[in-house]
Amino acid sequence: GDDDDDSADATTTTVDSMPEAPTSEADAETPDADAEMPDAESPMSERCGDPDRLGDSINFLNWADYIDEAVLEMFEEECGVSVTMDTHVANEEAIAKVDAGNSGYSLVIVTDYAVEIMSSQGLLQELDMGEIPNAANIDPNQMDPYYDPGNVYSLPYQYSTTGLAFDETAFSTPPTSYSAIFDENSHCGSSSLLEDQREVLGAALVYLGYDWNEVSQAAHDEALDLVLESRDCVTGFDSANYIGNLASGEVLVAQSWGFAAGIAYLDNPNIRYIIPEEGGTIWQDNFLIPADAPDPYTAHVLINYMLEPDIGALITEFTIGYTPNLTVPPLLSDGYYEVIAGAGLELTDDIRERLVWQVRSEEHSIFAETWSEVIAAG
Amino acid sequence: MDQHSQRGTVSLRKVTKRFGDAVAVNAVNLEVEAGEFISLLGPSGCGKTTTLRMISGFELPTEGRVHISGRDATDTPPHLRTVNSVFQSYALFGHMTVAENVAFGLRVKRRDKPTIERKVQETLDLVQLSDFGSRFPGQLSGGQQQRVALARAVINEPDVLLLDEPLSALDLKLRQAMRYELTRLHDELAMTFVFVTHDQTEAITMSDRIAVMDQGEIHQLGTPVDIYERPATRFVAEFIGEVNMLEATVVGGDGTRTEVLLSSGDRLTCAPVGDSRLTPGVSVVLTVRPQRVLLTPEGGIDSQEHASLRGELRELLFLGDSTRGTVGLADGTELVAVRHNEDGTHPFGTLRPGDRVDVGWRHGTACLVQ
Amino acid sequence: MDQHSQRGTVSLRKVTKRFGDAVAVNAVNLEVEAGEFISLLGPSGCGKTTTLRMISGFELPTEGRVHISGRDATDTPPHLRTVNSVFQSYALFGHMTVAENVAFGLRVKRRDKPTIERKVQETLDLVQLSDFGSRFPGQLSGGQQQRVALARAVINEPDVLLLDEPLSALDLKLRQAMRYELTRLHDELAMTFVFVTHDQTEAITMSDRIAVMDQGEIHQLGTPVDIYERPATRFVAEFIGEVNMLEATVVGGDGTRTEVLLSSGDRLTCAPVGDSRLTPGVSVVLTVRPQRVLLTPEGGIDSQEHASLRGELRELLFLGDSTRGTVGLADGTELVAVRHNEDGTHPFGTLRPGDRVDVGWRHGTACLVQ
Amino acid sequence: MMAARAARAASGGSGTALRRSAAPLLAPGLLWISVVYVIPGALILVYSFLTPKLGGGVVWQATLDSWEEIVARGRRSDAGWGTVGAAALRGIATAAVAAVPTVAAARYLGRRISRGLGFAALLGALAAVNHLASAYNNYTAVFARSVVWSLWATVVCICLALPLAVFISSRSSPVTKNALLIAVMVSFWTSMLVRTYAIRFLLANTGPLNNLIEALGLDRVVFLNTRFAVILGLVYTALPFMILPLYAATERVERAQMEAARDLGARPPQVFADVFVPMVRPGLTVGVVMVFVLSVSQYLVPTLLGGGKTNMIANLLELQFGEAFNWPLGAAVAALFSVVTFAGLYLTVGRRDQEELL
Amino acid sequence: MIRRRPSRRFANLAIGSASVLVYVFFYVPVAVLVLFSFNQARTGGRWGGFTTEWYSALFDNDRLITAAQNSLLIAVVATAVAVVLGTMLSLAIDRRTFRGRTAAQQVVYLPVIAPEIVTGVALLAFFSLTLGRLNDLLGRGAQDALRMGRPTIIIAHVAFCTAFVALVVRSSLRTLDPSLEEAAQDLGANAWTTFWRVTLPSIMPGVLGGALLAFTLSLDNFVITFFVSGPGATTLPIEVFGQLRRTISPEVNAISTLIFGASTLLLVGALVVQSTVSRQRSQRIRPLSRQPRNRAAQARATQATHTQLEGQP
Ligand SMILES: Nc1ncnc2c1ncn2[C@@H]1O[C@H](COP(=O)(O)OP(=O)(O)OP(=O)(O)O)[C@@H](O)[C@H]1O
Ligand SMILES: Nc1ncnc2c1ncn2[C@@H]1O[C@H](COP(=O)(O)OP(=O)(O)OP(=O)(O)O)[C@@H](O)[C@H]1O
Ligand SMILES: [Mg+2]
Ligand SMILES: [Mg+2]
Repeated sequence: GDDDDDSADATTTTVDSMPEAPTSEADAETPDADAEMPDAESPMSERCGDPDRLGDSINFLNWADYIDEAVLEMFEEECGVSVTMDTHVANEEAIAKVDAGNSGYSLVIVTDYAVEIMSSQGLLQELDMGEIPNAANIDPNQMDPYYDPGNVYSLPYQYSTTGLAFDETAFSTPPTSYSAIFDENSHCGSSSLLEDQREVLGAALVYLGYDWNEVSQAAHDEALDLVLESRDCVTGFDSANYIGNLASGEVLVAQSWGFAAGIAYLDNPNIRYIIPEEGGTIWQDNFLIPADAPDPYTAHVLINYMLEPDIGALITEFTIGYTPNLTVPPLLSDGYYEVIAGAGLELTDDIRERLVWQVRSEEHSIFAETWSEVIAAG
Repeated sequence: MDQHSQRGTVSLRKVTKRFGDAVAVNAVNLEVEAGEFISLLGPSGCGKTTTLRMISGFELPTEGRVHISGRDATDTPPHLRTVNSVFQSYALFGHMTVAENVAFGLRVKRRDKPTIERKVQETLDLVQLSDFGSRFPGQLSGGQQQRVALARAVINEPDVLLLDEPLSALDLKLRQAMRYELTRLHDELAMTFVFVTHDQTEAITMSDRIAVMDQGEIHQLGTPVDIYERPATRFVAEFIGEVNMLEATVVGGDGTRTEVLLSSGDRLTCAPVGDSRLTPGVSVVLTVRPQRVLLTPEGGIDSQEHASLRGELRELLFLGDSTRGTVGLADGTELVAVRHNEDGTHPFGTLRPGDRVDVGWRHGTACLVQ
Repeated sequence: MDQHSQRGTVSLRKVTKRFGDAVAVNAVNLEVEAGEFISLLGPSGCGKTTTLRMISGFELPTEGRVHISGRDATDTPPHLRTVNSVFQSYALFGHMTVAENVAFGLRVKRRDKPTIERKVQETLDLVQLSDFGSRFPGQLSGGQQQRVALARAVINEPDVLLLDEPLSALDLKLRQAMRYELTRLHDELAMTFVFVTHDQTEAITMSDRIAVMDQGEIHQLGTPVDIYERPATRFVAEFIGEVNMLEATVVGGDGTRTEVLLSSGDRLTCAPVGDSRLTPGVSVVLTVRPQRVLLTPEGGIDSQEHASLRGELRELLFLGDSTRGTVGLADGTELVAVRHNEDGTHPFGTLRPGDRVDVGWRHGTACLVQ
Repeated sequence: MMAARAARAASGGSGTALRRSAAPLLAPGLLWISVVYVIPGALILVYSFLTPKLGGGVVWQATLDSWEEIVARGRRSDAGWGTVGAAALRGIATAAVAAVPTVAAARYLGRRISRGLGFAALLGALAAVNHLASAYNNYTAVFARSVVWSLWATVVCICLALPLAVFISSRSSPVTKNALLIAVMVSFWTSMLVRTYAIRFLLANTGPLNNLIEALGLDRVVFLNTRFAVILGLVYTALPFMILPLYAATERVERAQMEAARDLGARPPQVFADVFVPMVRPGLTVGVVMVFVLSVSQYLVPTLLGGGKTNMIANLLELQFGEAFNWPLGAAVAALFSVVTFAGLYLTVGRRDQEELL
Repeated sequence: MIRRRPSRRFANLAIGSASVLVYVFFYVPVAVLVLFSFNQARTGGRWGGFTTEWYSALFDNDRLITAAQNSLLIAVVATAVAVVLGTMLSLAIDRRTFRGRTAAQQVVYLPVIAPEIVTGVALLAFFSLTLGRLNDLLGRGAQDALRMGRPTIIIAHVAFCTAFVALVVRSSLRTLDPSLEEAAQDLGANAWTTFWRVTLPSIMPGVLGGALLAFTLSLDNFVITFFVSGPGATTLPIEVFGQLRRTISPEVNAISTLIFGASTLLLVGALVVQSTVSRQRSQRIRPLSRQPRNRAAQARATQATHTQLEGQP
């Protein structure tokens, strides 16, 4: 893009108009996939797998606002499969839908711990890596996760972190710790925590020196007290509105998803993102195929399609997350890198050290119990 | 019997209607002749409407049978009976024009359109509403609505027309006009009319016969004159017109006259009641109409031709057309005399409240009832 | 003037009420004396209710002043006026018992409880409802509700009691009973009663004076006899009682008698109207009450003392208490004669419809109005 | 009026109507509602006795854990006799404070003083129960809060809907009336969510309302994520459900009765309390029930305007059915909540009003 | 021209201004969203100039369009079914006596008083259980299985819409004079004809009101829909709720504005029709008790009633 270094508004436009740019680049790299004439009698793109086994349509369950819709349109045009994407706003919602049986979804995207839960309950089918040649493109760092050793059921889609986002202009010295919210909150009334039992309590736990996944009652009692204390100071426990609020200046420091800080940065270039010294979480969203998926083959094809370099680039440009696909970074626009760099979203090894995965098993129900105290408090 | 000749008859045979424990209509027998104008007259709650609704089929008799036009109709649903009703509230269909209202009965019977149009026009002519066909009921006055309700019923040429207090919602002047209208229609249409009212004047002026009801029973069935002049029971006497009632005990008499002792101590001789079985000792009520009561200064009554009692004039009340005098008898009972203000002067001459007076009536104008 | 002596007077001075363009009450003057029973009588829509509502304060006069008990009350809100109303629909509070309804006025004035209880009991006694205190209005008959409404108003001992057609929803017998009741109460309570009705009998039998209204104006104010016997206008004559009206033209006369020519061609001599300014050529209406009309076979009328006309008996109608004969005159106008059925025989003797008859009236019983 | 209705109902059931069965008319609708409400409701009750499953759903294995959790276990921190004492004190204090205006009102309206005192005592009792519930455990605390806020919302709705209902019904033209009524409905044809979002914008710290406040020289006020915002949202959502039945009731009010009261010397506030309110009571009851039920189980409003800091019972349910993966516990809370709500409604809504409700 | 007492004028003023306040309360948020739909700035809060670009963007936004279509479809179907069922229910309850009438009434009232969220989760549990069993029973494979989606949403919406329709229709049935229906039967109409020709037209305002309410409720329902929706059955509220993860897109404001505008137009049209009809009908209305002004006509009436015809000019 030529208007990269313009104001925030201009940046917005760039990101919005992004679909065209990478598509043309993709065309250049894979000349056989003639995007201009995908239909008619011309042989279907080889990114579409075996046309005989390919279904006509597929139901796809994804996080809301988590993919550039152009991807789906491209897939429809290229492969002739109509994609119906429904969205969920919580992993639990997705699990419930799949668990209800015959959900109709052939492809689902959920976050790490949800994969473990679903696979342990037999809700998933094993992926046939033979149908997903692009799996080879994936960063080994993001493979073989704790929740799915050997990637039997899942492949990574996007990943990101959870840390703190803040408005640079509001701080003389940039915060480096959760104390910016929990203690000595200098921006009382302009700070926010996520609406997520694990993230909030986890942050409190690490701030108090415990492990992010700590389950002892004593530690939780302490964490609860800390959260209840800071409750009066934060504007809210909020996983959505704070993004806009950061942009508008209503919130000055917030516990934030990494990608969200990027989005906020687009509207307000003063936004910065850090992983506090106590630590943060890393999380990864994954492709899954439910055990009772109506059309597993098409799902495999779609997974593979989304792991194509150009498609991956489209997706990552949109989510502003990190791509696990090693072929994607070269295709990403300057605009993307400007956001990552400007907002401080680079994922260095140093930062990776401080990141932990959230683990979820029966014993972690103590988080819900503690959290219900938070809910009960106000 | 010949079916045709019975068209328009209604016959109730030992018809009883109970609502739960309450008896609304009690073993009523009633034979209405074809083409007759019969009124059911009685106080509120006496069972008139219930009786009518059993004829129209909206209530099922608990016991007894209803025959219409000679056929047992007890179990026929309302829409298959050859009777039509005019409801007290008119029950016009507010969403239809007058013409549509009137056409309703024919339309549901799927008559062809030209016939319907012709008959609607005829019927609207009959009730003199030809120009109002395209109005809605809400745009009509009470009397006009009344006539629409009538037209809507008669267009079906029912054997029997049932009318439930159709005039009671109208004011006096309009009521008088509609009475006339109904009588005219009855003459023109030659249908049987069963007319429910609690207004005696209405019943008396319009009907061929009147059935006086009370508490679910028919007390008397007869022509207006019968009912007025020869009430069968105390209730009828009292309900029809104004009447003086004096408690009395039979003390003697023969086939032509009965001697009674009034509670005031006076002894009187009266004409006997119809089938006089009045043996001495029986309590009776002597009834006499106020306009037949003479009221004179003491000694002014010829006791040969008249019964005569002594009393004191308590009150004179100017009623406009007439004046009413109230006389207290020896034992405190009151007797009322009414006289038209015929020539603008006081109809009772110089009598003033407080005067001692004689009251009396021509023999034969008083009646004994039980 | 002394305030006390004026307690209970009502005076309307040139009171006009307009609703938009429509004039409901037009420059009415009315002086009601303390303790009087005055009736406002007139047809529907003539402005009776509006007049009453200006006295009670629910409408503000567009022009003119309202004085109550000698004080200008035009701008006093309703709850501060010393008048109380009995509404046509009773307007009882359905969610309160009878006793609570009656107590309402005292309660809102925060009288102490024992006083309230005592007075409620007294007032219920007065209207003979002592045993009904704990019932709800929905559980009472119409007449009883009426009496509750009355009790609720009189318990406040207003200077003036306003009654808006309180009897019109009742049936005949009950209406008669309630008339009596109201007169009794008026005597006992010594309050001013302003009574609105469109029923002439009601007005005539109960009132000390009657104001006859039409189209927002008072046509005549006078005692019942005045109004009946000496109607000031054609409207009054027609509205009060039944009347025959014959169009006529004045053709001559002097101070003691007036000669008129009827449309039938007959010439008659009448007593003059009150302040006779009837010069020849003026159109007038000759009014005569049906009960003063004689009806005899041809030649049966003594034309010395009576006015007499010739006609044909068209109809005889039995009315119960009386019989009505309708006579068609030469030019087709009709004249009605009514006679009590005094002795059970036909009051018009052997006359039958179709007979040629003479009708007439004693000189002085007919009236000329303009 | 009631007698007339009873008679009508009875007559409706007599005669020809008797011969027809209600089943064909009744069955489809009743069956439908039963399938959607009664059977799933029963299922929820069953679920509350089962074992939770990680990831949501249940394991079909009976246990009383959930009920023990919500009924038997008090809150860790501040349960005990001290709490009972504090609750009692708070109740008494509330009653004492409330007594002044209620007794004054009773005096003014010509009612017995004892009624004023009784009302104050009722408020005190409510306050005490609220205090106890807030201290007992998480579930009762959230429940108590939901109830209290919904009551506030109901009161505000009444205050707003009454004048509007009177205003609309005092219009003379039926077309105007309909237009005004429809205007109430029309705003609801845009998604509640979008409008709530607009409210968020209006109430934000940097939003127009606060800009206005600042322009007036005052300090900015935090509206969002406070009780104020939540109750405002509840009112906004439920108000039409108060307006519609109240309007219907106001339409039926007989002017004559109000005039009769004036005529008997009642001042306007007395007319209002003694005549108008009893007459619109059926509509008021319907409105109160609908607004209360709608508010007490609101999910969107506390979520969008409460920002996680001000939560209601639905948020707790959402936690159990969502992140906590504890459906049986959620089912138990839901069951208890429904039972208490129904019982409360049946106790407070009289027999007569129940008939009026449907 | 009408004089009023000052206190009454004050009361009217108070009531009037309170009413205006309520409408302001209702419509300010609507105004905000309409404004935002023309706002160039993507994130709300500041005015970036007038634009209609969100409207053109809207037409390319299949997700929003589909969601709106779903919402409308579901609302229309649910309303249609609910109007039929609800009217039947209210007829049964009002016009028939049967054992268990009170119980039936209370079941009908359930949707009004049942907390939405409880209904939502209960339905989720219920549908997962029954659909699963049904699929097992029918031996359905994954492809043609019964699953949640528009049908389940409609089933749920019909239930609560039915209750509200029944509620509204019942109240208009109660004010309907029963003798109207008797009159129809008396004139020879059977039960069916009576219903179509007389009962239904008379309670039409109630039925329409109920339909309006049902439509509104269905269109706006989030909680229950959320729990019972399935693949391809995203409704507008659910779609919008998903978008809240970021900031609400101006296209959402645009579509809301469109729906708002369309419904307002529709209803204003209906009102205009109604007002013409009612003006037509009210022409020359005469209350029941009014008598002719013509006194002479009355006088004749007493003598010869048949010459007098009330209503003659
Ligand atoms: N559906 C019913 N259920 C119970 N009782 C009834 C019913 N219909 C009528 N009744 C009772 O039956 C009796 C007769 O009623 P009906 O309506 O026939 O009286 P009516 O003579 O028409 O009186 P009115 O002049 O007041 O109309 C009354 O006591 C009434 O209360
Ligand atoms: N609030 C009002 N607005 C407009 N016109 C009114 C109003 N009240 C009364 N009128 C008109 O004023 C006239 C007098 O009405 P009013 O109610 O005083 O009559 P009335 O004599 O009491 O009649 P009725 O016997 O029918 O009660 C009528 O023409 C009526 O239509
Ligand atoms: Mg009757
Ligand atoms: Mg009046």
